[in-house]
Amino acid sequence: MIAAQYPALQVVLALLAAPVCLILRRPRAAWAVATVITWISLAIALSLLGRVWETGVILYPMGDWAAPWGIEYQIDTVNAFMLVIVTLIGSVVMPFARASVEAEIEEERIYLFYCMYLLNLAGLLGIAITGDVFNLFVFLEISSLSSYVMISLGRDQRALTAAYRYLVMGTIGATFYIIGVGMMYMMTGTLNMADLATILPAVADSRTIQVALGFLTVGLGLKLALFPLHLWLPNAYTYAPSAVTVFLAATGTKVAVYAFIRIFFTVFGGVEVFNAGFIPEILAVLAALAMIGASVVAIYQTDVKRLLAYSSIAQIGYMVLGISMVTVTGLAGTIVHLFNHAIMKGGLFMAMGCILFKIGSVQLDQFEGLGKRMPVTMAAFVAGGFSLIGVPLTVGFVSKWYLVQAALEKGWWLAVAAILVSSLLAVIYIWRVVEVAYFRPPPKGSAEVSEAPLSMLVPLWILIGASYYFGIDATRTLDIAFVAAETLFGPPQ
Amino acid sequence: MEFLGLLNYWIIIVLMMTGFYIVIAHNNLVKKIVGLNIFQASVFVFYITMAKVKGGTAPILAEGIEVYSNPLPHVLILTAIVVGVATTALGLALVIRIRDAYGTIEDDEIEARENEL
Amino acid sequence: MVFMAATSFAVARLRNLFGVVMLTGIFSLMSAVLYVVLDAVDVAFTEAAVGAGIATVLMLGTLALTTSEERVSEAGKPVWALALVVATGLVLIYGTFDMPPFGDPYAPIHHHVAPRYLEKSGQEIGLPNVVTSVLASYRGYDTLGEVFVIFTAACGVLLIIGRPKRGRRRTLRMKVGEMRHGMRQNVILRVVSKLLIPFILVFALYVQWHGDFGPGGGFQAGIIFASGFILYALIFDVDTSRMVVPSGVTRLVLALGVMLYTGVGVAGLLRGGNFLNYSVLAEEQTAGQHLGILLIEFGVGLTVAAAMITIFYTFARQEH
Amino acid sequence: MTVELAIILAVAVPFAGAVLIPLAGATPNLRETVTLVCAAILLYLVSVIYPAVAAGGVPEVYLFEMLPGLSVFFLVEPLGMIFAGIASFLWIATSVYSIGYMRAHNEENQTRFYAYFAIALGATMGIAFAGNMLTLFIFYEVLTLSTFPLVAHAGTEDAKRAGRVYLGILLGTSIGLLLLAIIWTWTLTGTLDFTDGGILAGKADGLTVGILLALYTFGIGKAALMPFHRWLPAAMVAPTPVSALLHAVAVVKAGVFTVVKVVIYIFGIDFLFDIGVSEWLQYVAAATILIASLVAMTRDNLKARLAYSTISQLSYIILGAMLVTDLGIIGSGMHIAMHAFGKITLFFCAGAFMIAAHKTEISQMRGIGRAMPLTTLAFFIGSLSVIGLPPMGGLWSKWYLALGTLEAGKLGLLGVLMVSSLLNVAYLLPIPFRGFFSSPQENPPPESSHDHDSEHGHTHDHDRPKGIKEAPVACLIAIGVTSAGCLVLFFFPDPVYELMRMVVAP
Repeated sequence: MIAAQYPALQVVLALLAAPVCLILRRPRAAWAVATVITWISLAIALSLLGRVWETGVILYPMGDWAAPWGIEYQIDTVNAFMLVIVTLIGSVVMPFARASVEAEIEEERIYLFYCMYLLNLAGLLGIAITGDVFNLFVFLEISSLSSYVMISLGRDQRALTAAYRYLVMGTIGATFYIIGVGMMYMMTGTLNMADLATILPAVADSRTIQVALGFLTVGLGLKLALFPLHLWLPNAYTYAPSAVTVFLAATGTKVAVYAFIRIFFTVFGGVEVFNAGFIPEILAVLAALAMIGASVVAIYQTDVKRLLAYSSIAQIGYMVLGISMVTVTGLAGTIVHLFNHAIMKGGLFMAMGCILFKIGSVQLDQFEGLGKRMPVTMAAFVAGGFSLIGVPLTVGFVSKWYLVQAALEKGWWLAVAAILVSSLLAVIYIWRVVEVAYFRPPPKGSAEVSEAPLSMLVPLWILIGASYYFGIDATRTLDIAFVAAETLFGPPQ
Repeated sequence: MEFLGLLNYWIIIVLMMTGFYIVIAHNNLVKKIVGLNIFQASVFVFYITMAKVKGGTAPILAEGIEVYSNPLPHVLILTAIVVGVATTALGLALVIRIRDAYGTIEDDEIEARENEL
Repeated sequence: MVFMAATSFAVARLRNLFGVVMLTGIFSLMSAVLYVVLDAVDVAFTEAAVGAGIATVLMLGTLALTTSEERVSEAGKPVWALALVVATGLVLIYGTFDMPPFGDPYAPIHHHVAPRYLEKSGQEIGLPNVVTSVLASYRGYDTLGEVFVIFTAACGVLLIIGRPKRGRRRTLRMKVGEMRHGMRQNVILRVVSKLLIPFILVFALYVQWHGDFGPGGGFQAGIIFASGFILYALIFDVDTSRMVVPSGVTRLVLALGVMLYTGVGVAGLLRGGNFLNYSVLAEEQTAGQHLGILLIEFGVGLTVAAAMITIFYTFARQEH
Repeated sequence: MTVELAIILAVAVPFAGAVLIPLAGATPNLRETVTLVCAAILLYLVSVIYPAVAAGGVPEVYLFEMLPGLSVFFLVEPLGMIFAGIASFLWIATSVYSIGYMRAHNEENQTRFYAYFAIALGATMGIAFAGNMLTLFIFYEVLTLSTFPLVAHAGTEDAKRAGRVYLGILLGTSIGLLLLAIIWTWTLTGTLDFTDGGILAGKADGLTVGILLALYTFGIGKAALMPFHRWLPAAMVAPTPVSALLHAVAVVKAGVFTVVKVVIYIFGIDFLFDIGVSEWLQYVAAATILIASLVAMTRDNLKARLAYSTISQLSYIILGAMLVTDLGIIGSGMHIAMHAFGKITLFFCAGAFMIAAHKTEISQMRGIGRAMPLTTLAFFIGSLSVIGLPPMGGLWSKWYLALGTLEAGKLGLLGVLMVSSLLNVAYLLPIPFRGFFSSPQENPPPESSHDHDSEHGHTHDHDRPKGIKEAPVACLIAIGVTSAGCLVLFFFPDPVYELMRMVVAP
């Protein structure tokens, strides 16, 4: 009985928990509430994925008002998978967050921080689960506003300007999105995705819809940090508190990528904009530029968190490249990379969190001898770095495999080259860190071995372990990704 | 005829772009927020404009009235307005903190100061 | 509308930020008028209260804390920005060519989803104000999201600038205090406002409960209610007004408001409907809808009022 | 014990060793016992597998499905059997040698050294037994990464720079070219299994096959085909046992082994021969043979000379594979074995010269044979084998390679082989000759590197060779075993030959 209500509970539980945190006003209590809620959400997400897998699309009309009059949740394999990604990262971050947040945020603000965290989680879940383009905007704003706030809590004063710039760019993006939605609504009279998908083909030739598509692309492009709309990202990731960086890097942009896929393939699926227009080519070129350009920039960073942030931009390039191929394989590659990148980048940023916790800085020159001083953390970093490079047995290898395969099937040789060159660049930027950490002696007077607390190391290794587990046996994730990709190409449901 | 029918939209577009210009071209952080406000407000006008039906009235049901304007955009914009003010509040709060930390709210001066860090 | 365009250009040109903010307020008021012309009375109401009221107050507060003059940048106006804006504008204008003309009753938006609201909401919800029906019931979930947005903003403001370090407190209060000196002298102002504030609050309550029938509802009510307090704080004293409503209480109300809304949704869920299904709340569908809408509107009102007051207080307590 | 279990254990044991070694790191004796025990078990396991393969069986072990439709599994065919046999046998020899060498040299981080060494061996076994290209690629990369800490072992600026070159070229070629080739093959054929007769026949046109072949051959950077050979001399900064086992046997042979395997089981000899796209690669290999030999002559540093010699010898194997004739392939496979024994002997000796006499430059080694007669004799034996003179095993492989060129009708290539053998003579034999017949007084007067040496240990009075003693016993044992191996393989090359014959004529 209650299982039928899971779609609503998926989002509502986190929403409901946020004011509870506000009332509790005690850091530990707020943390406990947030932890329990994220874990329950994960359980719900998994069970939803299981149900979708067995029985197909789940529809959940809010307030029992049938779509398109009411707002309806539509859960297919794609967003069920997204829900799992978001809640999975959310639940792993929680145990990690306790010590990390206490070290980085003033005590009397911590309960509010968890309140924000839950809202952010709910916002992301709301984006992923909804079948209504305007509802998507509302939840996009919940998640965006809370992420601006969380980013601004970084210790460095640059966190403030990073948050401000993100706010301005994010709001521009949201407004562009809203303009696009308005134009679509104008031509179709509906906001429901499935409904839009059936009506749009009839009016697809109108200039209004073309412009709408352009605005949606730019708006979401800003949110997912598509090159050259990525300018907000490096500072935001660099100066945000560790736990926030982990969570946002692993989920925030991923959900935006999901929204992008959703708009293009479900809403505009019947229109086949991709097969006619020049949009795929433009996207592919931007993606390739991101993959190469951001990787090159990453090589020259001296702040390791920032280095990883640029690497994220490059990885988003991979995802967009997969989208731009408009083939099942490409899209499956993107979807599986959403998951894979979430766990490996989450793990890497967690390693940064551990180092920040102990050393107080993630400047490269602070890494000297860290291989000896924090062996467990650094081993995790190296292991995660392998995944970023795409060494076999890691998830990074799996995604790369399918993206290259998709590019080969399509005959896009330059895309193949871009993927491979980008992984080689990853070798360089990862190796710079490894060399400093392992082949330079620790600075004099530093403590022998001082590791981060277990509550941080265990989540770290869970993510790193997952990035190997799903790299060694990728059949499950890939099955899901392929079914998801086929769903997106299938007739609109 | 069609030309006149679109004139409204064009003015709105001019409004939007003015707001957009203020956001991206101005250095002052508060003014950027003002720009965002104008940008968003013009989008709201755009929605409300499309909801209008000639000869219609406000969508409050009453006897004897046949033609109403479309209520859905109104609802959407109610939501959007609140979202807008929420963003404004947050943005301004950040501006205050930035002013505390950097002593200025001009973007280029802040950037100069950041480069020194 | 042309006036609005003129105003926005003026905003772009003007360097004095106080002026800019005032113009923005005027801009909002004008758009509110425009909304009335375009039959969107509810929106007009909100825009007037939010755009011309709260947003302006917040901006003035920020300016008081930062600076009121925009520095003239020595570098020439960025050409790229202008080019980008013009290009975007042209793209948009290109997009308008296939739009249905203004007010066209045959436009698709008036024929797909909307008619049902106009035709059936009378029976299904039982409220004359279709906007309220759609807002609170058909798309009640959006509104829930919206309430959470404002909740997020309030918590966010608290988190970003809340609780300044004790001790060194040369706050906006002083600014307000200076104003207050001016204002206190003005007996008329004080007497009028003292008379006015109760009316504002009563009006807010009226808007709250009347939203089902005429224009109005939780948002507008909440904002007006908050305005009453803000006015009180401006004219008398922030601290005095804090005594009337301590911050702990506002926070509690803030949380309770959103929880009330969500709770109503969950109640629907527990009684066998889907989330936010009010029909199952009572024996009869319309009665249930009525009850549900009443409750959630109350929740919205609580949250919005508490959020606005929280945000204002937090701004007001800042140091200079 | 079943063969299947033995296969799994053969890969697992070294990895288990890598886990145990750090645990035993506190007590060197225990640590080295662990290494030796692992090596012994490994050899035993391989000996369990051998009869099954020699009897014509192809034991297979399925592990798990990694990507949908693409599994990781082991499959032992004769070529892999040869490679596994050599690697496992030489690991014992090298372990014994390392104990003497590392202790005499007072190396730091010995635990790390032994642990990564074990991982590298495990990866080598994985490559040898890989049942498809994916499995092979996984272990190929593991091998690259696990040998990096060994190359950069010293941690000096030089070592780090060498490590960068090493990793850059090996990862660069494998990710940039090899992986692409693998995925492309997968896209074309839908399988990556090593199959008799290849999997590409009929699936791709001539041009595609040509590009693929180039991608594979150059992508397998471990084969050190020019222009991707730079990593091998760079890797010589590693401790000598690493150079000996890994950079004369495991790593480089993994490279050429993969090339041969790809030619036989991915492309298929007949298919490739018919299409004839491998011809230009024969010339690339021939050029590599000659150029590397010439470069070797100019190197005074013994290890560097040996490294270039290795590059040259590896290209023999590639050349044999690219001939795509039965005899050429047989020659390739045998050369993997023969060269392994010869070259490891040479490296062992080079290491012995270094730890016992602190001599790294050839010009300093006049008369060294009087002080270190056994080592110098072994060096002589190894040299003969590498050159391909009787009574050493190296003769056979060169013989079949030469036959292969004749079979393919490429007299020019035969000429290359001959010239190269002469060059081998010219750069290898002078070393033992001078060692025995020149007197130390003819050594050039003290030079910079000489001074440098003397700083290391004043206890050794190495101006007079009489002060030099033979290398540690452990080293000598290892040297004796491998040089004896060179001889034995001359008289009993049959097992290797038979296995290779099974490869080309299943």
